[in-house]
Amino acid sequence: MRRILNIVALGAIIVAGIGTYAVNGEQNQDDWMLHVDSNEAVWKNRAVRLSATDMDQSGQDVEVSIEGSRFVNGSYIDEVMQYRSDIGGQDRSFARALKQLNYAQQIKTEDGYVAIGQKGQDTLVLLQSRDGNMVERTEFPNVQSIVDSGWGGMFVYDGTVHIVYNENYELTNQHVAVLDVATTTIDTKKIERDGVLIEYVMGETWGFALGDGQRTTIGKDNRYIPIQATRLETVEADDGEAYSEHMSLSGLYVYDVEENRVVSLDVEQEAIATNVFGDTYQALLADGTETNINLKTLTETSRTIIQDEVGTASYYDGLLYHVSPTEDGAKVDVYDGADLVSEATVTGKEVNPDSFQYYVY
Amino acid sequence: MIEVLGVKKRYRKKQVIEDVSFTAQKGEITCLIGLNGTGKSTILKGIMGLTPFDQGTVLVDGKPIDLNRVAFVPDHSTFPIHFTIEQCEAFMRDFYPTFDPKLFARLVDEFKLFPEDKLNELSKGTLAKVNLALGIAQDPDYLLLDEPFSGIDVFSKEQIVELFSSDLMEDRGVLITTHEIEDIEYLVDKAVMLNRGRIAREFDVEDVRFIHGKSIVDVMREEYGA
Amino acid sequence: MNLLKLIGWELDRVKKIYGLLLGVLITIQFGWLAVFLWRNTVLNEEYRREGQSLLVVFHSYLMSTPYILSIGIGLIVMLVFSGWIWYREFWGRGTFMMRLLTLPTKRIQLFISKFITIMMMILGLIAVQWFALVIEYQIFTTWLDGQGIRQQDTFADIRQLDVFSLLYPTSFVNFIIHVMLIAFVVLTIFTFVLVERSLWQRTIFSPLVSIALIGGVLAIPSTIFYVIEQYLFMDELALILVIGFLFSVATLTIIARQYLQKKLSV
Amino acid sequence: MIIQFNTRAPVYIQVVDHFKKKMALGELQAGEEMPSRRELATELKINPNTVQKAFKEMEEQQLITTERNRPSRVTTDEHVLKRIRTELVDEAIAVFVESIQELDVTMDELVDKIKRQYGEGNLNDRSTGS
Repeated sequence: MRRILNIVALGAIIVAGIGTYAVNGEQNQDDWMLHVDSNEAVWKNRAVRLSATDMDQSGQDVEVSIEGSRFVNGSYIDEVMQYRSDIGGQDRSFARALKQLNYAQQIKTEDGYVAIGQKGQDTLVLLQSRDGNMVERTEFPNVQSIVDSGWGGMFVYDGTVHIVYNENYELTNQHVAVLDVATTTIDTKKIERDGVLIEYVMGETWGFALGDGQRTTIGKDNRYIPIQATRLETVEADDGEAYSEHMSLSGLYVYDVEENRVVSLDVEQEAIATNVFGDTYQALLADGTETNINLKTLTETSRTIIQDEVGTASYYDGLLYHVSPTEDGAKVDVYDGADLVSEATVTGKEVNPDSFQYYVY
Repeated sequence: MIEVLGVKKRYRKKQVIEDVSFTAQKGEITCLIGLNGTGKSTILKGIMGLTPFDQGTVLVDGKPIDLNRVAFVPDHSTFPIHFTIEQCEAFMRDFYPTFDPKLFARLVDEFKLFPEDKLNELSKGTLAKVNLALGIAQDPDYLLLDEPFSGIDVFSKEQIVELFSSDLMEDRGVLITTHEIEDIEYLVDKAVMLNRGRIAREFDVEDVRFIHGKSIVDVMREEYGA
Repeated sequence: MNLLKLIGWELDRVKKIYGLLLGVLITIQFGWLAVFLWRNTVLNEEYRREGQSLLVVFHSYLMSTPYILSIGIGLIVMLVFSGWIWYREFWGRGTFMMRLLTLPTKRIQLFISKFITIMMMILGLIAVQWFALVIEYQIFTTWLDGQGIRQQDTFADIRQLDVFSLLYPTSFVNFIIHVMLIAFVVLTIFTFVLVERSLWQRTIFSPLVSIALIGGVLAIPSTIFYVIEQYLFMDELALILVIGFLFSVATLTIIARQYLQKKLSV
Repeated sequence: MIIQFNTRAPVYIQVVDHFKKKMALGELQAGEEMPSRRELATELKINPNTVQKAFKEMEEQQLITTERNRPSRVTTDEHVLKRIRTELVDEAIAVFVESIQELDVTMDELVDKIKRQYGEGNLNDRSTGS
């Protein structure tokens, strides 16, 4: 019997040690709370993620939604459950097909999902699916030059898929590839550049991201394609070496498919949030005004939405979620077009609020 | 009784036990005789389940072996060498419900052992006595001894031999393996001779003396052609 | 009851070495702490003379060779001991193993008692390491405050450091999952030993055969996983992983039990 | 009491003969208690079963009697004791004769030697009258 004391002794050490770790290790996340004052429907599958900015707060991101609050990277089990609930039962075959391609990119048009990806070293694959279930697959063999180069993004114009790519990864050597599904051939044309280059096409998502299944639908014959523009600048490094670095340009830019050149929309201010749907390119500017650009005629209309200071904002399902920090957390206003459709507040207990950043997901 | 029925065992290439069957009665001392390395220990270990037989079955009193009722004393210690005799006894008391401390104390006294000695401080003879004491103190129905006398000093041998004729061994089934029969010629009831992996002879020792006037050694000489 | 006694005896036999191991690890860690603090104190004096101020980070104390070395030693010793806890019984012509195998208890209890012993020793190490960390941090901060040296990171941040995020993940559920993985490694080593010790009389290649058998068993779930991994999404993959894990655990346990009951040979 | 056993004859018979001699020589008086089986086995360092067998043999030859779980006793029947004596003497003579025959000694010479041998023998140690 005396030997059983060994178990008790070691057992005590374990319980004490692991116990103290478990107790103080556990960050308690329900300090945070999302309170929606009106129109909860808008918040159905939205969440506000908080991440600590300064150092003395342990870097444990928290996500609050109308269902409650949870750790962003909680336990493996939480993560899997969260992933499962985010995606829901929505059909996965399109995404599954996409998963097997490298560097896959996809957009959603009125005709359904369109995606491109790389297979092997020299084949480009086009996937099209109306409902996400039936997937048509077209392979474009021996297009080494396109596959083995930087992809700037894709768009659909008069029913055919176009890819912006930088031949052997040189930003100054940008082309547009036009995919001819019937003949499975691709012809390309160089983009005449006048100093402004395409960093990437707006509105498409990388990878097989299933997350936001209800992504906005983009028109399939917009003449003008919204892009993030960039410029090559030579920079003097301190050791005298000059190298060129590309700087993203603020302001709004589009690519004119017919003229095959980049057009600036001479908007000086920085775009806080952008959204592309149908034939509209929507952007919330730093001064609180929202401009809507028609992607067929390039006509602009704008209206002021936010009077006071603009915090962070993002578009979801055509709605604008605007976050502005307050003393005990943050306030989120939701706009549908110009009118305010919902207000919500995020509050935290005895936490100094300004040491947190807030993103709406 | 212990029944060994149609047992076979192969070590790597050698078929050590071809086909062995024999019995050992409770209350009798049976001696399994065979030259060195002919599988005597393997048979004992097989009976105890320490080494699986390739084929054949072992029954004790008609049932598979009940380790509460059978004790095994191999020719080397079965406890870590840094254990003291006291620790060995404590271990036995912890796990063998039938272990009899009084019986063990009597054996310790008879063998003049010192409980606080460590096993690695003991001579081979003393170690054999400790092993035997631990086995007997289990108060088993059957006691299996593997070469209890090999390589131990004369005095220890004498003490052990005396044990077999004492009340401690009465109505227990004892199965001994040895290849030196002289020490226990008068102790054995039944002899089982192993040769080339088979049971060559199985006989009641007193009958053979009565009928053929032969001692066990004589029969061994005949069987193994010394 | 027998199980508790068996564990009691296993721990009894390993007490001294385990104590020694803990002692060595603690001496290394606290010794290094002393050196680290001393060095920085001296450095701080120099900085002060030049009018600058020194910033010291707990992180750099932890993420240093001596500290990682001490954890490495603990890990290796426990890995080796997972095998040795069996092999020492076969030492010297299989002495104690004979005693264990002829105990009037179910043989599976031998397996369970040794398994629990190892797991308790591992958890003991993790527990002591946690105490060490807490104390080290206290000493670290009080000493540096005393010296007026600026510090940066918090105790909570050690969670992000790679080895500590494994040992002390933010969520306790993850901790339990990590412990289960450690248990799986121990199970694999146990199975290897039992298979090897069952075949050693039959073939001199028993270790190879044993590795092949266990490798084969574990290859099945891993190849399946490797093949279908590209078609599945995170939640489906998680499910497959769990199934594969359970399959492997079940198979290894069956093999271990089978060899322990029927084939083990002394 | 030490018996020099011979490994070729059944041990239990040698034990029985040993007791017969003792009874014949009067070292064991009629009706005297026999040693217990266990004592005898330990003393003679032989298998207790053999001692058991010897006792059973002696009972069959009515040399001893055993009532339920009381120690056995030497028989008090004079005839039996006499018989044992003559048996032992005849046996000894048979063995003697067998070994002498090979040496083809004449009867007279033999008788003469025995008388002298037996006479001398008598003088120096035999004390028992017969």
